[in-house]
Amino acid sequence: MGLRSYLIRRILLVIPTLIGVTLLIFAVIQFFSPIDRASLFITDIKGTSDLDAIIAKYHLNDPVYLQYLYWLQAVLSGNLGWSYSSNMPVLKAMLKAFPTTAELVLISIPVIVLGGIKLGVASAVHRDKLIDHATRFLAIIGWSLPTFWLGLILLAVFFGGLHWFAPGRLGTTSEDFVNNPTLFTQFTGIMMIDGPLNGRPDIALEALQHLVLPTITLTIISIAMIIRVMRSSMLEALSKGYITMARAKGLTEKEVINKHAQRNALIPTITLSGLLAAGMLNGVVITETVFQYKGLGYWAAKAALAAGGTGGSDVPAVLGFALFTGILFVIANLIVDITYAYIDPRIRLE
Amino acid sequence: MGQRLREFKSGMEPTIHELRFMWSRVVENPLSILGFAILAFFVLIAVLAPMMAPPQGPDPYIIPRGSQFDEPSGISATHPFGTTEGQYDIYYGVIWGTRTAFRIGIWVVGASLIISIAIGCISGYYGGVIDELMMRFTDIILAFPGLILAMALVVALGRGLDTVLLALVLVGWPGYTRVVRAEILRVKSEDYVEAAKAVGCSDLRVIVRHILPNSIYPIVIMASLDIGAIVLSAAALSFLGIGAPEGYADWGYMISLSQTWITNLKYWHTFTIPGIFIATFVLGWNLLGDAFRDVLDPTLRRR
Amino acid sequence: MSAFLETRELRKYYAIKGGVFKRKLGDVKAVDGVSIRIFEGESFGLVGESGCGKTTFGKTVIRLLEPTAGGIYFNASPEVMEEIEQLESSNKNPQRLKALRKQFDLSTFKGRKLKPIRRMMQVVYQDPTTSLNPRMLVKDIVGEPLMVQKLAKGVERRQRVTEILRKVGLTERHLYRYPHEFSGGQRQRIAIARALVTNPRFVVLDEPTSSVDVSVRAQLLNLFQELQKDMGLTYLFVSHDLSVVECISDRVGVMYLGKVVELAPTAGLYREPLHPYAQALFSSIPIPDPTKRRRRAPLKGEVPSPINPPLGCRFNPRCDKAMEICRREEPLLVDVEKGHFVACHLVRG
Amino acid sequence: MSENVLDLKNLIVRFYTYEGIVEALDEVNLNLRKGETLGLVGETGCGKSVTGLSVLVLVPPPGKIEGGKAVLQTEKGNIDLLNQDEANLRDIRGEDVSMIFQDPRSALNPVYTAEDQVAEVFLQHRLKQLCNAVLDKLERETQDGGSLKKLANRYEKWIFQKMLKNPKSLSLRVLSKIPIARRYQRRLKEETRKEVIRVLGAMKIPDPERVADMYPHELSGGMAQRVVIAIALGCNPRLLLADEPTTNLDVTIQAQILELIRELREKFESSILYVTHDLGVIAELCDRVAVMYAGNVCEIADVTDIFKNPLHPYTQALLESIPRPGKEFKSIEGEVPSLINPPVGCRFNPRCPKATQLCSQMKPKLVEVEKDHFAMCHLYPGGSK
Repeated sequence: MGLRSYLIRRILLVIPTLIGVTLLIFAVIQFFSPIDRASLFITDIKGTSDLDAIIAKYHLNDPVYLQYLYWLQAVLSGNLGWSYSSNMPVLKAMLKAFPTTAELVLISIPVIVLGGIKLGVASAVHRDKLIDHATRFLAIIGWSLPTFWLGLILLAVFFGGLHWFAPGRLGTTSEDFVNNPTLFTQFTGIMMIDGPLNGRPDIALEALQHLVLPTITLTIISIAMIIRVMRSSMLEALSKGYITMARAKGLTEKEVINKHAQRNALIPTITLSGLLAAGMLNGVVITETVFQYKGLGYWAAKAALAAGGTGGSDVPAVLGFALFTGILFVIANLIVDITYAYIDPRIRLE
Repeated sequence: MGQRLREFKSGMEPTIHELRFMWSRVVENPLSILGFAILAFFVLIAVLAPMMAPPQGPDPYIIPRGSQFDEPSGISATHPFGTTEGQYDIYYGVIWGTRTAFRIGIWVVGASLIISIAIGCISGYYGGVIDELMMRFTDIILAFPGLILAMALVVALGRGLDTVLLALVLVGWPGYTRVVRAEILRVKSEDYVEAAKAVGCSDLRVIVRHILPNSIYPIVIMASLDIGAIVLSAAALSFLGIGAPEGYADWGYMISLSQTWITNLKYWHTFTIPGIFIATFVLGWNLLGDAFRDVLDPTLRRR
Repeated sequence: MSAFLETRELRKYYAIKGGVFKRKLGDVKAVDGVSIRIFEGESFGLVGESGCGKTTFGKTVIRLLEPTAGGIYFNASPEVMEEIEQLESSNKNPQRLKALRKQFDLSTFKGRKLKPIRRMMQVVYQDPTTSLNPRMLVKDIVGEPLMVQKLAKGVERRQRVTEILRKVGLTERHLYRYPHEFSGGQRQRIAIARALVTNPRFVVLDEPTSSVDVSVRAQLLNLFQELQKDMGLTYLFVSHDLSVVECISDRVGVMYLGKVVELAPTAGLYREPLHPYAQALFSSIPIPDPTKRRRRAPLKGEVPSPINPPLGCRFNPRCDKAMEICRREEPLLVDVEKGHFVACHLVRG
Repeated sequence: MSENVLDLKNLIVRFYTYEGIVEALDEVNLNLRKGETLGLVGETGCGKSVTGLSVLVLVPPPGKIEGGKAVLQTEKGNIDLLNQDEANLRDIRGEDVSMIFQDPRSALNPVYTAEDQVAEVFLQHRLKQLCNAVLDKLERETQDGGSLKKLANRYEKWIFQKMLKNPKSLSLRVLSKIPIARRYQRRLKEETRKEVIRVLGAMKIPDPERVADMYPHELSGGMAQRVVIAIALGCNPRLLLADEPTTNLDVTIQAQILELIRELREKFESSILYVTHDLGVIAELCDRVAVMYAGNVCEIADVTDIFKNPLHPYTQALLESIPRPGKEFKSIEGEVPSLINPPVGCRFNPRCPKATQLCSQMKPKLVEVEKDHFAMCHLYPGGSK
């Protein structure tokens, strides 16, 4: 099978997976009574008063498969329900919080990936030496620390103790300034870009300062996986015949490692970076909650606890968020597989 | 009788040889000794909990509290680790929290393993439509970031520690099933499995006698060492406030109580002490897991 | 002489799927119409290079693989075979043919019906390290066929296991040991014991000596010959090692790309192979004698893909004697002299 | 003895494994004369492959070379490979000594094309010649073309002159990372490709241009082995180590590769150490033979002598175990011993039909029994000396 048909197949495979994702969320919805479910279709605050009409309108007493179709139709048209906790439709609330999360994730990923690969390679090359033990110990520590606890400790030391970094996304004054549409245009919603575009580079700097602690937290938690996969696949690559061959050619150790071993070791690392994406999304929820960094994760965690909703939670918000991360993760995995196809020539033949 | 003993002894021999090899590799590494020590320490605490912190109410897992007063109090003779928000005794909480942690880990790993071995065997051995369906189903669950799906499930099923357990099993089994299935597929293509079919063995016999014994041990060991990671997820859910109920002896919940007090270093004990307990507990499992992973990884074996 | 085992146009294809929707793109024609007869008590050698389908053929014959088409007749009388042949060619009485096939053709057998066949037909694999379950005792490995076939229980089973172990050169002491405690040669003996414990009549030996060292190989070959005499076995000896096959087989078939191209009594075939492929194959074996060094033009090119084998004679692209007809028409396997069969347009009976 | 290309003296290699110390090579002695093909024959695990890797000083961990000498004849005189530093060894590997491996598929890196992998040898050992070739070409191009082209030409000339002097200079390393500035690399690639195609063609690969662009998984076993041989012979090494290069190939492909090696041997004038377990291949290809058993070379002689007049009982038994039609199969009693606790004395003594008490007490020495015929056995105490 050629590269092209592999790619087409991989992209087409996204469709059933997405259907599955919606089915699962829909299955979770079935735990609720029709009245509770009705709230998933409300898009404004007035709607809460005439639930019966909504039950009728969305056929919530109909057979399950019909209900799924109606629900899917609503979801596809962007109707994810009404969020009590943020007092606006779920989709709108998520779109509003998304750039904030994107800013955090985009800045953490390069640190995690590049750092993880470098450390993993160093650890494998100097197997059982000091640097290997140190790296592995660091990785295990990072892997064992609860995200929320690490965040709290960092906050206690650098905010409570040293007053270097503050929680939140920006200081209160800047926050007000940024949210005033007459003074500040949010082109992307990402402050590091919007700041300079509005002629206020200091906003970008302030945003960066607030990003330091969350980024450190996310990195320490997520880097362990990259290090361990890179280390073990590097060790495997180094034991292969082509490495002996490369040495027999008279290549320097640096060429042997950087050119021959590393490229092969990257393949399993790339296939596993889907897991990294999942870990990041999980981590984002906790990190944002700890640092009061008001992105998607913070919003969802607050929604899960919102009083007044079903069973003490803002169910539409939580389910909408789960659906959203599911879709995001499916796309992340798609990107991973496509990258993999380009790096490994063998896949093009399968 | 002597014959039986000899049979048993030599029956265990490859296993013993294997275990001895693993043990020697594990012991070589000082970090894994540390892991063992940590876990031994926690097992001891869990066993001795009723003596170290005698329960004061009908449910030993509910932390006793002196008053309803909000502000945490410092270390004192009556509260060796101080109290946290709402006057819950931290010492009592972390001791009984150890039991909670073990309970969560063992339950979730055990249940996920049973499900995954049953499904993985059928799926991997028979293949075809069943396999395709099962794998697509695991795909869907694996298409979500685990913690977020667990969060959604807990919200949907109603909060509480039992729900957290159930949610973690529901989220966790597909991953193990994939591993079990891959192992079954690998062993299935071995010549001795074909030879067993060639002498007329039934499917059940092939699976139970030939495939499982050659594939399952590493999976069980690795899954058991996952307990640390599972406790971490459960703690995260409790920290978010949708896991352990109010006043429950659970490390994650205790840390969530300290959230509002972190800006004042005076209250350091409220988040540091339960945090150290979770971190060391998980560290113990991970240190062991790391050592075993190296030993069990066929590509890195026997240098 | 009547055939003990006869295959008629036996085929085994593996579907290859690919493309966007994993449609079937074609077949790997591993075995593509093989008709041979194996006689009782003989040792039939099957040689060829890797990928020619010899192992697949061996496994399909004893129904470890599901044949795609064709028939496998085991122990059918000459009269029955004659009738089947007639019915097949005349196409007159399909019901009768179907009934006969259901009774004699192993390729129609399924499930329970195969179980007694398993007792009669056994296999010895190439590598005993992978063909013995590492977590079973020798006594269980060798006793398992007796157990699942419900042939013997308790003390009797033990006796039969010990007996067969003695026959293959092991002793009672070895009963309670695991395969990993044995050397390669001994392990292969255990595998042989397992295959022979049910007193089968037909054994497929799939490269049984290629994973052991030269010095041990001879021991095993001797064992095979002894056992054949002792137990009245019929062998299908599959191997790429031509010199071993020469020593152990009565007749030899040469396979190329899923087809038998030449089949003859061993001595005649090795003295004078007739098919150009067989000639090239035999002249490629290095002879362990420095005085007989020869320079030869090795066969050019490589084996084509079994997915789309060349039209006509499958060997034609590599054959330096290929003619026009070789590219068009597939030659039939014909008897050129007293049991020497060749499938080549150059050679006519 | 100056015409020895390679002389191994008392080579000792041990592997430190979990099960124990494997005495893989126990004082191995052998010599390889200029222009000859020496067959190294033995069963699995006798140490024949380790001997090859020791010559390249590439014994994989946990193995260690723990004694002896490996003297290689070079242009700079005889050197002991075992006490060279890494930089010297790198110059020798691929240039003076190179190796063909048993499994060509695992010897080739799956993520690089054949061209990339063959080119590496040239870039490593023939960079000067390549630079000069590029400079020649640039010289010829200066006459015509516009001013921009002339500027580019001058820039490239400057680069390649710099590369001639010091290929690892800082400025080159910096320039190789800058998008437009690094276009000079194309010139080098063109030149290298020419060499690659030439050497692939010499391996009788049909359509070398196409094969050069293929990845290893697209090559058949025989083709992959040709690429590996091309890498090994790229720099005309004086010593070629061939580690069972045809074991994983089919007989007809084996015949092709053997024929190729025979032709190349004459063309490239390399001496070959040919490691194999196949006595047939030995008889067809080799001038002399060294027989190995359990980490020892137990007999060395001319190929006809070995087959006609084997002296060591192991060699005799090995030859008898070759199946011959019509004869009974003869085999060696017992099994190959473990090298963790090898037999004391002569390592063959537990299986030897002619063993005496002495054999299990003292290790025999490799002595010249007849002219140019060495054996390590107590049956021949003094040799003919």
